[in-house]
Amino acid sequence: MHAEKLQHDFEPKIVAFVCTWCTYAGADLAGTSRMQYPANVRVLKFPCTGRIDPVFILRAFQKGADGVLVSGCHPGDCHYMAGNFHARRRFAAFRALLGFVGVDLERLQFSWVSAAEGGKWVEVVTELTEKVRAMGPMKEFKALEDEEQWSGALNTPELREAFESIT
Amino acid sequence: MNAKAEKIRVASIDPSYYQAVTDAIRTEAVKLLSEEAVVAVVGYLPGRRIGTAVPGLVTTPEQAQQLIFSPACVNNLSLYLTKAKKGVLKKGKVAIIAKGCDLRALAGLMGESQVKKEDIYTIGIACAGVFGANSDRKGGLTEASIARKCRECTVHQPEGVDLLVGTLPELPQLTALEAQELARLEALTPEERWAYWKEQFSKCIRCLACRQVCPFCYCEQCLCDKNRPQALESSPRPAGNTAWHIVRAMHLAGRCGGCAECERVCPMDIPLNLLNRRMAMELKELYDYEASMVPQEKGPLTRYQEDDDQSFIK
Amino acid sequence: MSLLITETNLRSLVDALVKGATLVVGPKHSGSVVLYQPLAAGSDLTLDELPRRSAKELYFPVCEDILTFKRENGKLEVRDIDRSRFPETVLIGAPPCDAGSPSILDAVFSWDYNDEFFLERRRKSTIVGIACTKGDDACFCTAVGLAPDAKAGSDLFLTPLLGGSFRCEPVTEKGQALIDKHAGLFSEGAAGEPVAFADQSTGKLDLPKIKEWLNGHFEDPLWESIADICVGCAACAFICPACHCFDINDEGNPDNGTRRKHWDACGFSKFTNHASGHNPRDIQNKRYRNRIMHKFKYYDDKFGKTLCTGCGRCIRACPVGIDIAEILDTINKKAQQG
Amino acid sequence: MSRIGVFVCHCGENISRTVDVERVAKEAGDIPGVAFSCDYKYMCSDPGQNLLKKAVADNNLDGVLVAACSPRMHEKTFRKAASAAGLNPYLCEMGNIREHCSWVHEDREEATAKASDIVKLMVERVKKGKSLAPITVPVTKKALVIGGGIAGIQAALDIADAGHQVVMVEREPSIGGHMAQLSETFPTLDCSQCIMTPKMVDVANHPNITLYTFAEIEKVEGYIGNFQVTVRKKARSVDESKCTGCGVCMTKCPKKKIPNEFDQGHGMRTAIYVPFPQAVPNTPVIDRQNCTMFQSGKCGVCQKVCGPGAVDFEQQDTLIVEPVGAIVVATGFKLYSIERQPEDSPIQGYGEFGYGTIPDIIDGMTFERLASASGPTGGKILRPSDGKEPKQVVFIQCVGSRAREKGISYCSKVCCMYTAKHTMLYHHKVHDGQAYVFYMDARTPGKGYDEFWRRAVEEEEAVYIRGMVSRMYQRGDKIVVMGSDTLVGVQVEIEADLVVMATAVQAQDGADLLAQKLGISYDKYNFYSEAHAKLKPVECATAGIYLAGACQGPKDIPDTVSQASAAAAKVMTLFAKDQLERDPVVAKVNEKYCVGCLACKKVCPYGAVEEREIRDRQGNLVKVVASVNPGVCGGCGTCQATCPSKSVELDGYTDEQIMAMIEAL
Repeated sequence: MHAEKLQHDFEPKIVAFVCTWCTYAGADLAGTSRMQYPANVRVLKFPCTGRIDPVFILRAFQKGADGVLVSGCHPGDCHYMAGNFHARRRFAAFRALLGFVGVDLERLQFSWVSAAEGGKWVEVVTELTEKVRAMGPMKEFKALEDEEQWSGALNTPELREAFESIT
Repeated sequence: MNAKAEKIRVASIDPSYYQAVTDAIRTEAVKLLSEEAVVAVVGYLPGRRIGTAVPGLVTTPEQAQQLIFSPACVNNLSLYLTKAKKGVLKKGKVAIIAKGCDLRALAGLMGESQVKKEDIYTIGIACAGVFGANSDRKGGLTEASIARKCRECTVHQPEGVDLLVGTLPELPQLTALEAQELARLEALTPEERWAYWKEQFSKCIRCLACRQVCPFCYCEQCLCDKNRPQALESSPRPAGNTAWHIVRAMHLAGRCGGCAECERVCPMDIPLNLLNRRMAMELKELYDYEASMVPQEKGPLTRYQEDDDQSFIK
Repeated sequence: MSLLITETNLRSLVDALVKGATLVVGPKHSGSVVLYQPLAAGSDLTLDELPRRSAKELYFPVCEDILTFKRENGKLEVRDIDRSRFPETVLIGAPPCDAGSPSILDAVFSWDYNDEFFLERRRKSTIVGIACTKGDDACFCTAVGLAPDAKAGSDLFLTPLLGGSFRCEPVTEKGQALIDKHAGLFSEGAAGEPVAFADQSTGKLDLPKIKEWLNGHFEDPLWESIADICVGCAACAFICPACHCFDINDEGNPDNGTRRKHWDACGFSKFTNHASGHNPRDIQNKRYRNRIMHKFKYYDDKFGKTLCTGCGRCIRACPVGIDIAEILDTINKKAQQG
Repeated sequence: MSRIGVFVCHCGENISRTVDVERVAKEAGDIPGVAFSCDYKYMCSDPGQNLLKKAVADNNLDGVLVAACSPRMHEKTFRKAASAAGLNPYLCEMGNIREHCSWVHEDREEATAKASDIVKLMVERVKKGKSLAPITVPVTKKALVIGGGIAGIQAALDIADAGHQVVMVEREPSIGGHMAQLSETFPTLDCSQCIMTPKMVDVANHPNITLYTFAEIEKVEGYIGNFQVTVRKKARSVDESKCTGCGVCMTKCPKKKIPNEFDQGHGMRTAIYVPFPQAVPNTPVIDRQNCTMFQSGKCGVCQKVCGPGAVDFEQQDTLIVEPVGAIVVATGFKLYSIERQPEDSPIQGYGEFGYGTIPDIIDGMTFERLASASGPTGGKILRPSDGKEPKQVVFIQCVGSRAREKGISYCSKVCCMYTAKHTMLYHHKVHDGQAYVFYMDARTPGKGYDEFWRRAVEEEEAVYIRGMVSRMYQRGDKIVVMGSDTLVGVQVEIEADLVVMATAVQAQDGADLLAQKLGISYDKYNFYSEAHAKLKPVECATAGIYLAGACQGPKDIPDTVSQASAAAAKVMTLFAKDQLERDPVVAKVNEKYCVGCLACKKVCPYGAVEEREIRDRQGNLVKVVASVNPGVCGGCGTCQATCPSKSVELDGYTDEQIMAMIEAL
């Protein structure tokens, strides 16, 4: 069926934070329905989107995620009644903050995927993966990881340049 | 730029204003302490250097005679009522001098069960503005020396205080520099904004003055000090610094009263209040929430409505 | 006759050093603040403002890696930092309060243990100090035994002259070597009038007397009265040229990480917090007391030096206006009274 | 260093077809802390489980990861196996390499790499896992039933018959509720009182039921199995222990012209009264607002004539504290009124119907009373204004219901059926009368319901007009009803003698206040919310509280009784054990670091967070911290995500586990 597999130069790392009751079950349904989607996504299961701390998203980007998906129950469907309502406000705020410090919000996707929406899971994951693939690696946080205060760096760009100008 | 010509009217037209406020504070503080209505008055005392004032935890009527109010009274004293400063004040009712912006912090602390209304006596100041960080203070309060937050202050007149001190002089309209800066940043591309903040955060040395002066940073264990697990790197490298400032802004979202103390005390001049302002703007727009001088039961991130905006969610 | 260098040539000296693959660090604008930073060219050098942070980070970085570790195939491999990669460095444009600090710190970093991270950088660097013509009401270098034109700690000392040149005085062999290597940029001539040195608002302190008073006043109401308002940040310590406490932290995970050394400060409540939860300095004024004690007593006890250069940075930066000069003055008066 | 075992399942070929399971197992073996790894054909089979148990024992494993299907499938299986091997079940986790990997990816290389990553992440999770023990909560085997209508009565009788103590609290002086007011009931037209009153008497006589009428819930504390309920017994002014129910006081009471609420204000009662003759208990109550003695201090006739001396003008409200283990909420409904509503009310009245000022426009419940043999007219259909027998009666359905412009968008569910019933009752009593019904839809799902409705239309000669009434006004002694017949497409005008409106079913007054006392949630119409619309229609999200009847939403009698019995069954299930076991995935507060900002309390959907005072040995208050009641916590973790200092932590999903997983990405 898919004999020809496309080779990509860049395979993005996508991290999905999902709630166990809706989206995790939706992803299970996609599996039992044998739907196909890119293998880039790594799923972390939470009881509820209400448990998902914005720090986790930040941390995922810092640890090399090129895209992050946060997904839970539709409003009103929360197993815990209100966890996703609180999460919705929290993420609205956090998203604004990340946007303001210059994170491209195209890399951060929020969705409601119910246990019955295997197809939507596939759609959301595929779309984010393809979008991020086209955007290329998330360089910002990774670059920061390698940066030092000038005094702690073993050599500085200036020095490197100076060295290069000599040899 | 001629500093003299720009001298704003609050300082030049009404020089008696600060004296009147100072006198009123002293009278009240002496009365409260001599009647033993309070165990301490948290106010301002003159500093050694020109144009400076320091927080004072005043416990005797004699000391109370030294209390002042001037544009140098920049600190948000509500800090001294929080758990972060436990043990500093004796148990009992405390009087506190508060500007409008400080009052919003006090109200927030009440909403978060940190301060009880009945435990404090608030002396609210009708405040015309205070000095900005690193400003030239020799010429009094001028357009050049006024703090950026004061240029667009909406809480000159305190509300809900036990005693209101001072009559507000006529205030000039000043350009909203902070709002302008915010708009400028908003207009940039994400890459440009990232570059801007990267440069700002790279200066950070993690002295945590921003945290230590914040009335809302009263946690016994700050997330950034935790090591099991380590939520964000504690070393002052660009990665950890960026994470720290993002987390800080997030933790203050919906709580910050806008006193901008974090920005004032930053020895590296990182414009931290821009982050707080940006979050406040967002919460105002999404949930019609604004920090208030009156305690609110729940903040915007501890409540919800079923029909909250979810245009960003697929 | 004196050795002189023009401002143009001073900047050319920076250019020449950079070309020679030397790391040149000096005051440079970064937005609204001036910081000691690597200079890409002589034109970066800013001599009209005291940098916000001291020059100590040249030897004692805000944060540096000291080793890395990684577990592979069940074995943990530890890799040391190659200190030979520390560059040859020239610090230029440091006033006496900054130029004087590394030599004070030498004592502690080569005391019971040789901290090669500090010492190797010291060996590889030359300090070009400059007489201070700025200064404000927070400065008190004269009070602690320095002066706007003190040469202590400098390898080469510059004195700004009216008209824009600098008088150059080699203080050490390192300084002389620098002159010799770039002799073309210096000239002999009659030194003009120096630019007026910075004013000092405080009088001289009797440091031995202060120490004597501190010896007997570990417990004293003074500490509460001056430091109950302290908020417990590290602004004072981090920008101080002499504070040198650090913490060591492993970052990453047990199988792959880096051990890092970074600034720490006695103002933080965590500084003395024990694993048991007990904290001997349980309240802020005890922490502030330590700051004074360390600078004016403990360091003197151990190394015969005062751990303060009077730069006034902590006074300018303190969020609550704690004024160490004023405190020293108070103690000085108490000490004089007996 | 951990000693973790990793078991990679082939699932026949379901996993191994796309995932190189041998490689995944081998790579797992290289992860620091993994002491054992293998792959096996069917891990869930008996030999597979035995393999796991043996490996735990042989290798002294302290954690287990089974990489196989979804944990939703077999987590319980493997946790049980791990438990049998002596491991804490919560140290056994599953990595989902089937539903989330082998079934959704075709490329073997990619799928294998992903499976290895999943194993790597989950191993970190196991490493940081903690042993957890189920939480046990003692259970007080006594139930509280709030409301004494048919729902409350059914639930109370079922629970009491099962041998458990029941406390029933009713706001009105008598139990019986709305059902006692009905004339006949659909679809069988049997007399409501005939089937209701025996049940009321059963309640009164049941040895396991304690009945508090004329009483309200004052305060509810505690949690599932351990509630403390304070009941306010309002002053009845009649001592129930002395009263014999002879009724002399009522016959002698000089104040006789008080509109009787039970008859929708159409009959009269005295100031000392029982709401209706079959009231349970048959103890009168003095309506202090209307009693001359209470208003002017002069009279006292009832006291003088009372033989046993039961009348007590000095009686006060009393508070009774009842410990209970479960609560059934059965507070019923009220009917919508077309009267003018306050400006700020979300519900609107009907100005086009005269806001209720036209006396011969009545609601369905009033019609029930007119049709009832025990009603103010003795069962004769006579209109309120002049007592004449109406010959043309217009019935209007969906008044208030399904009317978004009036503020109610839901369907009241019972009106179609009772309007059909009304037309029949009318036809039976006024043979020459004509009934017209304006309706939007006739909704008749239910056993025998559609047949009943057809009978009304086809045999009992009611004229059904599909359309709404736009306006009604009085003309002479007639009411002009202007409407449209949308099927024919014409305007209709009928001169009616009487109009009966099927007004919407609404939540009881004060339903929101009671919900706040109980800590349960309610919708924007104040109907109580069930924990899950489909799978938990009886439970509240607050553990130990159950719903019965129309307080949850409009319901007819059979549905109400079913739900009441279901609620009773839930209570009995809870009471079947002495101790309640709960999943230990609950939040815990680190009291050392908690600063008591109580943000967790603000966001907790279960009301599981309380304030706790910490005192030193001398009893001085050290601080106030949050405290999570493990019996109530639902385990969502919203508290932890909200806590700035992470001083509250959800077991099973700790920050340490999650951060370790993110680190391993």
